[in-house]
Order: sequence, then structure tokens, then C-alpha cells
Amino acid sequence: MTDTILELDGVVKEFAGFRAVGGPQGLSFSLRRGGFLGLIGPNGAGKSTTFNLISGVMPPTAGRVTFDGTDISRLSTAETAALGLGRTFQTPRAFASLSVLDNVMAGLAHPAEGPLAALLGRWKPAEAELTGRAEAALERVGLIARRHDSVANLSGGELRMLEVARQLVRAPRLLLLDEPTAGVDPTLQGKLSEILAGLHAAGTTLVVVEHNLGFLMSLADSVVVLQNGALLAEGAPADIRRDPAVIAAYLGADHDA
Amino acid sequence: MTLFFQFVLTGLVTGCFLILATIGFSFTRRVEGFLNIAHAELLGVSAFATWGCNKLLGWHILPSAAVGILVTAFAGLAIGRIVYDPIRKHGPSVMLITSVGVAYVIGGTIDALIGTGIRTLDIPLATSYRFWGLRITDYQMMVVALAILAAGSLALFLNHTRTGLAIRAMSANPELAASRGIDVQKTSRATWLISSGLAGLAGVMLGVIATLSTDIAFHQILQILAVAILAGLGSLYAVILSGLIVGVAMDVSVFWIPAGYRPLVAFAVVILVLLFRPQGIAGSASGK
Amino acid sequence: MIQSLILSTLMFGAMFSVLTVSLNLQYARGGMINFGTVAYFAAGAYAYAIFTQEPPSGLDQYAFGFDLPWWAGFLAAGVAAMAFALLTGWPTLRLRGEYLALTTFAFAEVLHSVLLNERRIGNGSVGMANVERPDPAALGLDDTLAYAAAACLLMLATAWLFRRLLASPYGRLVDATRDDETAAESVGKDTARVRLQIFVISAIPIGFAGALYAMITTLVAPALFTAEVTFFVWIALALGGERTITGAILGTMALVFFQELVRIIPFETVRGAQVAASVEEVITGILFILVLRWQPWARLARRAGA
Amino acid sequence: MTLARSAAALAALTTALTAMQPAFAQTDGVTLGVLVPLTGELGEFGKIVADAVQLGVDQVNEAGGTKCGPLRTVVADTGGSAEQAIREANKMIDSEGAVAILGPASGEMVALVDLAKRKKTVMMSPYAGTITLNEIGGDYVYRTVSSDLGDGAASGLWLTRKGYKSVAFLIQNEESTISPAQVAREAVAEAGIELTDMIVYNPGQPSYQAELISVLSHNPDAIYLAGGQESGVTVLKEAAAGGFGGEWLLTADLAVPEVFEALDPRILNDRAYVEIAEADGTLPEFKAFAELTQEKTGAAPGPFAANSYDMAMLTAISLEAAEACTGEGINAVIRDVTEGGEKVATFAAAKAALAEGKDIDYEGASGPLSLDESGTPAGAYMIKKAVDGAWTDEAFLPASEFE
Repeated sequence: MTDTILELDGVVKEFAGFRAVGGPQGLSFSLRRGGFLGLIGPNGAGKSTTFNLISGVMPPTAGRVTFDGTDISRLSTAETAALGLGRTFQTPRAFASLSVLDNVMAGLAHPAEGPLAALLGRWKPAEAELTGRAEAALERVGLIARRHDSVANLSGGELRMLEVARQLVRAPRLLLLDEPTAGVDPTLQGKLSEILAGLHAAGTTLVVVEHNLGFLMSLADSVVVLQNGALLAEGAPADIRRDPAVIAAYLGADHDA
Repeated sequence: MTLFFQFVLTGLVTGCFLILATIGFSFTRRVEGFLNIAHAELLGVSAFATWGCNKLLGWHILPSAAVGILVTAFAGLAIGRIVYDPIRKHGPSVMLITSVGVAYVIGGTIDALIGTGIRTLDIPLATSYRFWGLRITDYQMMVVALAILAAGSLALFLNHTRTGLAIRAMSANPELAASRGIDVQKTSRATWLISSGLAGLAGVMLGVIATLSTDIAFHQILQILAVAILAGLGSLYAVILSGLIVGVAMDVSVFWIPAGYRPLVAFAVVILVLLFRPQGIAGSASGK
Repeated sequence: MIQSLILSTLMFGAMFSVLTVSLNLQYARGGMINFGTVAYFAAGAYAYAIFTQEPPSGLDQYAFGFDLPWWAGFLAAGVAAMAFALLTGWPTLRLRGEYLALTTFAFAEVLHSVLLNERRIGNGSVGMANVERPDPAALGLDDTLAYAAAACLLMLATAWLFRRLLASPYGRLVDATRDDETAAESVGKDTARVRLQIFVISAIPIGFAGALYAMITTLVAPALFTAEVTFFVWIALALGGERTITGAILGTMALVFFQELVRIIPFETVRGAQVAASVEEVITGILFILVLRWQPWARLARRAGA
Repeated sequence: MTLARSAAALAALTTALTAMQPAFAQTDGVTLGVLVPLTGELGEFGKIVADAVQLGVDQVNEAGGTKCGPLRTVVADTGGSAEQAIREANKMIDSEGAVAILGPASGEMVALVDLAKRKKTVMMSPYAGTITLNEIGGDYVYRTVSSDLGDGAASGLWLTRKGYKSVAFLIQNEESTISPAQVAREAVAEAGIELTDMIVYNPGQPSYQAELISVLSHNPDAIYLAGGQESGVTVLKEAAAGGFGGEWLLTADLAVPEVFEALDPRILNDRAYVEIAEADGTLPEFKAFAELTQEKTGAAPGPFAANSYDMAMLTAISLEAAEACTGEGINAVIRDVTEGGEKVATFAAAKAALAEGKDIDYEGASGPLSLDESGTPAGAYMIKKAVDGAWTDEAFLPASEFE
């Protein structure tokens, strides 16, 4: 077992034949097991596309993505997820017709989820234990009181926490979080920070795309900066803060905001 | 070999009739956003209105055809205003299913008024001409000419008139068009008149070449759908290409396989195209 | 008179309800528009006829007749519909919305054309007559009553099984797949597989209904399986509103009842019957233009909920 | 409502229904169902059949009705659909108490066989030639027209007799046209006539040019066209425009005067023949029927009118001879009254003869109606020729000539 859990090697994404803005262009970096990586860069740098390439939402045009020794470049989202990869989305995604609890339950790999098991009623024994796990996850993200509510009634921030809960119950080995604090109020942000630190401490590898640098820098143990689909800088948070190229391209502009 | 090219030529004529029948359907789909199953019945309205003037009132075919097309255009407009406008908010699938209801109403009304049996227009028998050993009749040439005329003038209208441009703007983005000061009511009226008028034109040609019975118009919906799907729903220019493809494929297939399989050929072409190009022959890769 | 009306409504209404309930599963839960419903119905009916029919003799042109008992034919009907759903669903389910609707429609037309022209399957346009069927008289039951009961039984069994299917983690998976495929995939769910499963599962009762239809009419012929059947069940589903199992059943029953009601008046003149047929068509059309426009069921449900 | 409760309600309803007795308004007399296609492709024929049956029923009632009382008819439309036919037939039997159902076309008739036997109700068709009934007809299922085998054989005989060297077959994709065409093809092959094309086409198309290309390129001496009115007329028009100079043999659907209204008569005059199941026009029974029709309707009898009239007569005479006024009664005697005994041609004569205890043999307007094992009479066919915009009798082909 190597110490590297995720490795991108010369990854290129072209859209409809053009090397459009927003797609990685020969991106390479790697991540050690148990690390906490912050992925930053200006809008259009290719952060979300990189997540999509890693998680299999779309295949890379060229290059290789390796997850724990397995080439996952051509695998589907469902297949990468089955290998132990989890992710959230830039725009939170919820199952609109399901309750809050069911949204989390849907994240679990149910031992008897097939149509035959449904008809034979074999799913019932496992259901109670899984419900307990889902409720525990909701407890952690602070949504336990809302468990029977419709997701339509949740705020944007609560939807993000719901997405986190849905990944928490799966206990992924690698978790990709896309702007987890956007629209989340300070109280919940604190809770989120606690959860992420907890996961990190428990050995989960994390990659977080985040604009809230204060939040990110306090948690991450390494940072990758992207610009126009290419690697601009890579290093410890403290070093990145001081990197002149990063300041020029990104931090400088952002600090004004 | 001449025989083979005769099949191709006939297929092109069949294709031109399909273009006439489909172009209004595709226009409705593009602007109003739904599949109007009742479009085929509008062909029947036109054919029987023309027949009524021509056979019952004894008029010449030209004024009869003009009346047929006008009656259909305004019938289509009335249906659009009364039935479809109020339900637009329910979305395209409700409108599609409603149009099946409209097809029933029109079909039943024609049945009640016309009754069973066959009807034909009072026009001379077709005359055949031969070019390089290939046979074509004057009515077939008329179908080809009208298909070119209809497609051409629709293109000119959409690209070079105020109303045409307004319709294009509206089909691209209704809210934006409204906010830019386009008269939505007027544009929608024009749409219904044009698409139904095109159905009327196809109906007149149906009356000219076919033998009319009350259900023949609705028979055409299957092929209209085939052409429209192949074209990529709502694309007007692709209708021309896809009408010709379906027409030639169906007729040339008779060269090799029994004529009974013509509809199968039409739909097999459609399925094959959709499996490889899910958006039809004109579709772009964007969106699902 | 009343008895005949009710029995007839129950028999055909319950049978077609199996189709609407299945479509409801595909559409309301699976998010798939299947506009080729009649194909799975026809597959079931033909499979039943081929399995129960005696081997071809004399003027018959069909190639196979297995002369098996009715229950074997009934099972074959479900299997045939399932097989046809796999065959058509596997390549088409990546299509969405109208494109899926129209491709399934095209598949149904292709099947219709094959049944019509390929005489070795089921005698082509002639069809297969005198289809074998269990005789309820052996149990001392009235024939129409027995088949009405059988249709209701099939309907209730379908509704009950679907409900059981959906009130489980599998139902949650189906809903999640329909709501957001990408999100479902991101938690490791194979959504393509779920969609195909739902498509195939809901085709099975349609096949059984086809077998029942073959028993009731004792005839399978291409003329019975046209796109009109598809239109009919979609209209019924739209009438039922609210996209629930109960709505699907009520919509179908109401539509069949209405059709039977119009025809209950005996006509003593030819013209009368002719006009009545046209008027029935017109009224059916107007009825669901109105229902779709005002959506009274949705309103009632909202009022009841408020 | 929960499913369990629905099931319980259903069970209760079923029990209630079983307890109810069949309750239909039993009026004085006997009810005959007239179940014909009034809409759709065969609508024209349905109307002719219904009118001719009514004519027969009126004759019977004028003669004092049957011993079961006067005859009453209820009319329903099949719309050309077998499913519809079954629904309507069920209603006619259950609600109206019909003892016989007259008039369904081939496909509907085949679908009704099982119901007829089960409900012990006689089903009779004046034009269902389908060969399927040759196998499954007989008990409760009868027709007053010969089978398509005879139809095809007669066509073959006529094509041979005309001395054509080559013929093409154009056939609408329906069983009533395909099965006779197959028999005709065998006859043509046997006679050594070249079959240039055999094309089965789908109706409802705007044009049949694609189907005609190969036929016209072979330029056969004659085209055998077995099609409906809509497709048939278009094919005739397009073949004429395409320069077809040979002759035509058309099937019964086109044996109507409307064809001449729809087409320039020059296309047909002296070159087109139709073949139709009809009696010898010189028979006294047919002449009497034609006169009666002329008197009542002001027009000559249409295709299958005589066969339809005979259905009413046969049913009435069987009721008169039967032991009970039921379908079962009719079924028991219907063959006897068409075979062996005193020849009778009207209901009044039959009634009188039966009253004297004689055995009778009904000679119908459409010919002698001796029904065989499958409930089918031996067919006679009439060939008519297009002359000056009308169909005129050309030759009579009695069953003995081609069977």
C-alpha cells in the first residue's frame, strides 16, 4: 500500500474539441493518504471540472486519474463512489421528493435494496440499524429536528449540510467537497469545521474547493492553486499565503472583495 | 437500373409530401413547444373543406383549395386560442395529451358530418411525363413544387419579416421576447395561422393525389412523427432532409422487401438515427 | 342492463387499469415516458396465444403453437413482455423526455408492422383465432363475471405488488434516481440499472394483461394492437390526475364507464348508431380537454389537503 | 382508500352482482342483434347489411311474425374492431336478450365464435369469407356467403377463362383480401399464367406509386386488385396515369356505384371486372328480392344485400321451425330448413309449409343456402363488367364450375 491515495497525471479536458476555459490542461498533482487538501483558484480555473473528472461525472480527454492504485479515468460516478470516493456539488443536490431522513438514507448502501428484496420484505431487518446511522449523521450536522421535513423547506445552507450528512453515512475514504460553506451561516460553519476536523482526525482524506480562505486555511494541511486549468502553486497553507505568484493571480484580487 | 431510379424518384416525391405534412407540425413544436398530434386531423379539415366547395358547391379546384387552406388556418387558430393557450402553463406533456383529445374532436366531427365512404375531387386524371425513362405525373411535380415553395417561403418569412423574427425570438426565449416589447398575442396568432395553413396546404394535396375517407388524414400522423423525430424535434430545415430520407427509404425498400414493411422501414430509420444521434439529424450535442 | 354495464366496465376497466398502473410506475416514479405501451401488451397477448395454440395445421401459417395449458401461456406472456422491454429499454433508456417517448412509439410501430407482415409469427393480418382459455363454467361461474373478477384480481395484485415494491429502500432508490441522477450516482447508485429495472418490471403486468385480453377476445390480430391502445391508456392516466395508483385506476374506470354508457342506448336505426359513434368520439375528446384544463382531481386533492 | 378495503368492496360488489338475475326488458317477440361496422373502412357495407336485414324483418313481421312473436332489431356499430364487437355482442345478449346476432365482418366474426358457443347465441355473417371459419365455424356460427376459398377459386377461374398471358396481384394487407388472393394465385399458377408481381400493400397512404412501379414496368395483361375502396380507387387512378393499358379484376369492395363517381369512367369502361358473391341474377328468388328492394328503397340492391336479407329470413324460418324461441332452438334446426324438403322462397310460404308439418328447403335470394359442416353455403359468384359508368352482369360462375 503506497502512501498516495489520489494521483492526477497530465489530465486534460476538452469540451467539444476546444481547449475551453474551465478545463484542466495537463494537470498533475497527488495527495497523500489522510491528507486535507485545499483546492483554490479564481473562477473558471477548472476546480469543479477537476472534481467532475475525478468523480467520473465526465471522462478526461487525456491523462490518468489514479485512486488508491486503481485507474479510475474511465469509471462512472457510481463506480468511483463504490470504490470509496464521495463528493458534494457546487450547487447542492437533494432528492426533491424525499424527506430529509430519506435523503440521507438514500446515501447508504442498503444490503437488501433490489426489487426482489423489496417484494419479499427482506429489507426490514437492516432498515432499523441504517436509520440509526442516518439519524446519527443528521445529529452531527444539526438537522436531526428536521428529519421528517420536506427538503423543499430547507435553506441553501441546510441543503449543503444535508449533502455532507449523505456522504458522512457512507464513510468514504476520500471525500471531495465543493464550496461547502457557500450560503452556510456562521453557526453551521462552525459545526462544519468541527465535522471536517473530526473526519480528518479519523483518517479520511479530504479535498475541499473553497472561496472562504480563512475557513480553508485553518483546516487544510496542503493547498493546490489552479489557474486556467494549470497548476500555479502547491504547498503548505502558510507557504501559499506568501507565494507572490498566487498573490498576484488570485489572493490579491480576492482580498479586495 | 432505371427501375431502381424510378423508386428513388417516387421516394423523393413521397418525401416532398411528407415535408409538406410535417413542416407545420415541426413549426408548432418549435414555437409552441409541444407535439400537436391533432395536426394530422387538420389535413383532413382542409381536404374535406376543399372537397365540399369543389364537389358539393361545384366550384373550380383553385378557389376551393384556397377556401380549404383558409378554413384550416382559422380553425387551427381558433383551436390554438381556445384550447392550447390556457393550458400552456401545464407544460408540453399535458399539451401533447390534450392534442390527442383535439384529434378525437376533429375526427369525430368529420365522421359525423361526412360519414363513411370515399370522396374524390373533381379534377382531371393525372398526366404522366417521361424524362430519361423515368415517369412522373403532373400532380407529383406539383407536390415537389409546393414543398419547395412552402419550405422556401417559410424560411424567407422567418428570416426577413418583423413577425417572422418575432416568432424566432419567441421560440428561443418567450420571457425575454415579451420583455423586449414583442407582442406575444400577435406572434402566437401568426404561429397558429401559419402552422395550420401549412397543414391546409398538405390537406389539399392529400385530396388531389389520394382518395379521401374520413380516417385517411389521421393515418398520416405516424409518418409525420417519423419525419419530425428524425429531423430533431422542432428543426425546420432538417425536416426537408429527413422527409426526403424517410420518403426514399420507404419507397426504395419496396425494391428489396415486401411493400407491407414500408412503415417498419420508416421507423427503423428513426430508431437507428436516434440511437446514434439522440437529438435527431439536426440536433446539437448540448443539453439532455 | 345495469349489471351488464357494471360487469363490462369492471372487466375492461380493470384490465386497462393494469396498463395505466404500470405506466404510472414508469412515468410518475421512474420518470420515463413510454409511448409504446401497446407493444408490451401485444407481446403478452401473442405469447399467450402462441403458447396455448395447437400446432399449425391446414391453412395456418404460424410456425409455432405449443398447445400448453393456459397458465403456461400466462407466464409466457409476462416473460415475453419482459424480454421485449429489455430489448427495447436497453438501447433507448439513455434518451430522455420526448425522445424516449417517440423512440418507444417507433418500437411499437415496428412490432406492429412485423406482426402484420410476418405470417410465421401469428398468421399475419389474419391473426390467431379461437384462443384457448380456462372455462369458468367448470367452476360453476358465469363467464363474464369470472373474467371481470380475474381482471380485478390482476389489477389489485399489480397495484399491491407495486406498492410493496415502492414502500421499501428500493422505492427510495427509484425516487432518488428520478429526482437527481447525478446525486444518486455520487452515492454509488447505478441509476441506468434502476431505470432499466423499473422499465422492465412495469412491462411484466402489461404482458399479463395482454394474456387476459387474448382470453377475453379469444383473438389476437394486429388490428387489435394499434397506437390507439397507447393513446387510450395515456388519456386514462391523464384523467386520473395526481399520478397515484388510485388515480390511475379511477381514471381508467371512468373512461371505460363513459364509453360503455354512451353505447348502452340501443339504436334501432343505422344513422343513429353512426352518429352516436362519432358523437362518442367528440365527447371523449372534449371531456379530457376539459379535465386537462381544469384539473378537477388536483383541485379536489388540494382542497382535501388544506 | 386502502387496497385491502378496495378488495373487500370489490368482493362485496361481485357477490351482489352474482345474486342479481339477468334483468332485461323482455318485450313481446324476439330480438335480433344487428352488429355491423357502421364506421371505418367497411362502413358502407355495414349500412347495406343493416338495411337489408331490416327489409327482411319487416317482411317477416308483415307476414304475421314468427310463432315466437314479431321480430325486433337492435343495431350497434363494431367500428371494425373485434374488441368492440365482443363488448357490443355481450350487451346485446345480456341486456337485450338477442337470440341471434347478424352482420359482423370476418375479423369480428372470428372473435365472436367462442362467445356464440358459450352464450348459445347464433352469429351469422353475410360477408365473412374468412377461411378461419372453415375450420371453426358450424356450431352457432353461420354465414350466408361462401368462403374465401371459393372467392379465390372463382377469381382464378375468371383470370384463366379470359386467356390472360400475364397478371399482377395487388393485395391490401388484410386477411379478407389476402386469403382469397392466395387461392387465386394457385389457380393462376396451375393455368400457366405468368404472375409478374404479387404485392401486399398497406391501406391509408396518400399514394401507391411505389407499389405500382414494378407492376407497371412489367405491363401485365391484367391486374387483380383486392383492396378497399380508398386504396383501390387511388391504385386505379395512379395505374391509369402511369399508362397501364391492360384489364382489371377487382374484388367485392369495389363493386359499388361510388367507384364511378370517384373515377373517370373511362379508366374502367369495358376493361374492368368485379367479382362478387352473388346469386344468379336470373333466379326468380333474386328477382323478387331485387324488385322488393327497388320498391322499398328506390334503388337496386347493393353488394351483399341479398345475403343479408337471407340472414333475416333464415333466422325467422328457423325460429318458426324450432322447439324453443332461443339461440339453441335456432342452432338445432338451421341446417334442416336449408336442405331436403319442399322448396320455399318466402317466409310466408315457409310458415305455411311448416304449419302443415312439412320438411322445408329455403331457397334464398342469394341462391340455394345448403349449409355445410362449417355453416357455409356453397358459393356462386357473379362477374360484373364496367359499362358506361355502371356495373353490369357479365358472367355467372356457379359453385359447380370451380369447386
